[in-house]
Amino acid sequence: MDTLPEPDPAVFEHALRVAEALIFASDRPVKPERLQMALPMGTHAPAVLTALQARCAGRPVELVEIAGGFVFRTALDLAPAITRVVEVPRRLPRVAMETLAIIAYHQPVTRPEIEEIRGATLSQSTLDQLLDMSLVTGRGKKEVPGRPTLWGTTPRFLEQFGLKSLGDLPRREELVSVEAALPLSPPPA
Amino acid sequence: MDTLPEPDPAVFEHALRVAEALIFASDRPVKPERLQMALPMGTHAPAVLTALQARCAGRPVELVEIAGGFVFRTALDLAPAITRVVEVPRRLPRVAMETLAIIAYHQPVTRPEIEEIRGATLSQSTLDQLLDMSLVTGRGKKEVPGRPTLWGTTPRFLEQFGLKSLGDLPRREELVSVEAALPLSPPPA
Amino acid sequence: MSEALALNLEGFEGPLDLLLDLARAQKVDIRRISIVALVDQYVAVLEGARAVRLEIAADWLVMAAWLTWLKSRLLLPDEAEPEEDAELLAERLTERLAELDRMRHAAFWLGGQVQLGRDSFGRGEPEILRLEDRSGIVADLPALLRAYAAARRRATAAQPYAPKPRRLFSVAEAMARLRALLGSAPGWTVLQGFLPPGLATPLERRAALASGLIAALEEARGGGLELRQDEAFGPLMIRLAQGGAIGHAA
Repeated sequence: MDTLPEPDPAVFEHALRVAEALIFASDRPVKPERLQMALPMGTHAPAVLTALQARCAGRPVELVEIAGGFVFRTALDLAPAITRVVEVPRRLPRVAMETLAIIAYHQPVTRPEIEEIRGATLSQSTLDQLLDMSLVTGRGKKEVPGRPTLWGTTPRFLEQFGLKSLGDLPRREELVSVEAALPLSPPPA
Repeated sequence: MDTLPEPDPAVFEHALRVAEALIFASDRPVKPERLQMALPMGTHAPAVLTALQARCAGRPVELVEIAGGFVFRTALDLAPAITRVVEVPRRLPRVAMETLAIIAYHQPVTRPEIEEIRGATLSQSTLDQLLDMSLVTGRGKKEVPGRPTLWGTTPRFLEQFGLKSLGDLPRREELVSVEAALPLSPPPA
Repeated sequence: MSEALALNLEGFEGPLDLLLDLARAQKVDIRRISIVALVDQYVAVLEGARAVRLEIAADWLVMAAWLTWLKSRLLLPDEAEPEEDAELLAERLTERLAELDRMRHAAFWLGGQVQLGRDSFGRGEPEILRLEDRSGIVADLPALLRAYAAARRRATAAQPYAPKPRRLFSVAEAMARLRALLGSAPGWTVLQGFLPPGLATPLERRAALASGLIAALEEARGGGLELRQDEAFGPLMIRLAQGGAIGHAA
């Protein structure tokens, strides 16, 4: 390789300024070739980038190479301070909410029983949702053919709905008129 | 006012780092209140911002106050070098600039009112241009027959023209040119 | 010459724009311009434009007509009160021109400001400073209870309609039962004693009582049995007619 002539320090300093501003303003990583177009004559993008990277080391905003180009990124140690965690609580879908309510009132209850009470089939994904959120849990098996799992609510369920105990739930009869109710097992005491 | 206790220099230094990173990473002006949430205990956003502004003076990317918050902007002297590489948005035509000025000074203002001031019909494409650039926005309807939309400027307008607030616009009396001759006097520096 | 004027007219955004330009040419404060001179200049420009092109937009001509009228009013000696104060109208025109002038200066001032994306650049690729925590759920007790009630209502509604079977004791059944039982019951017996067991609801019991009474009356008419009621609303007593044989009457 040829050794490049030493650039004038003032020109090199200006090149550093241009590089910093250009990389800051660019909406994607700046490749050396692109930077070269903006640099003063006699300065070379790779040398400028190396010098800029050294100068920015330890600053709150560092120059990093990504996808073949250069971008400024905030230093990793500052991420916790500047990142705002926003809680975006999800709404339970209607099916999940109804299933949860039925488990709460009829526990321990099997999946076929839930389906019978809702008058609709229960998808595994709905049950998985409730399991993922730790709102329901398995409570052994029912001793009938097929030994289906018995489902019940968790302490997390009580917490979510602000209940001291399951006894705090309003009685079923207060929610559904007796006329409408199908013959079912009694509610929890 | 109470005199604030002098913060620990190391803590203040950390606050400067946090402030620089937060404002650097953000694409819109950071209000002091927002910054305050990220700062370490015992440090105050206004003091940190003043110190940071002083520290960044002369850098290729400077801290400026715009639209009620703080942002980093490239230094003016670097614009020619950057525009060689970065796509420069088109200039607003005279009609659009005049319409924008009328909206800025008369807001909230209806389209017929703008037309009255300009003494000419306002084409939809002019309004569309301003809307496309998010410089103006609808601000409800005027309660007169036909319920025309009331137009006003956006925070983006302040950002585009580097204004802290609408109060930074020259007062109407200052806009009168006594010499009343074209070309107009240059704008204040 | 007139060609240039016509082209000139096209460069203006309406009559007010041209008027402002002419007013500025007077090189005084817009509020002190001579309206009379302004009118003459405007009409002259318009006439020049008309020499080459007849189709001049109506608003230009309306403005010319109005200005000419205004000029004539301003030149009239103040004799009787004119119906509209020409001075006031002239003032209003001046004020409109001044406002347009101000707005044009404002546009010029804005154009001279440091503009984002032209003179100065912002962060091109901002970092995301928001981290969304989606682990929580929105669900409260009222929602849970509503869900339960809704599920139950829907399940109930989904059941196929089946009318409740109502146990009715027909007159024919009552007569058969009377015949079967009366023989084994000596003496007076309360009518209710002959009703079938297992009548759940009051409605079923009253219907059965009515059927029983009609059956008893029918048998009494044939002479098969006797009825007795000692007092109004008292118990109805029945017994096999002396020597009679139930079921053979009628």
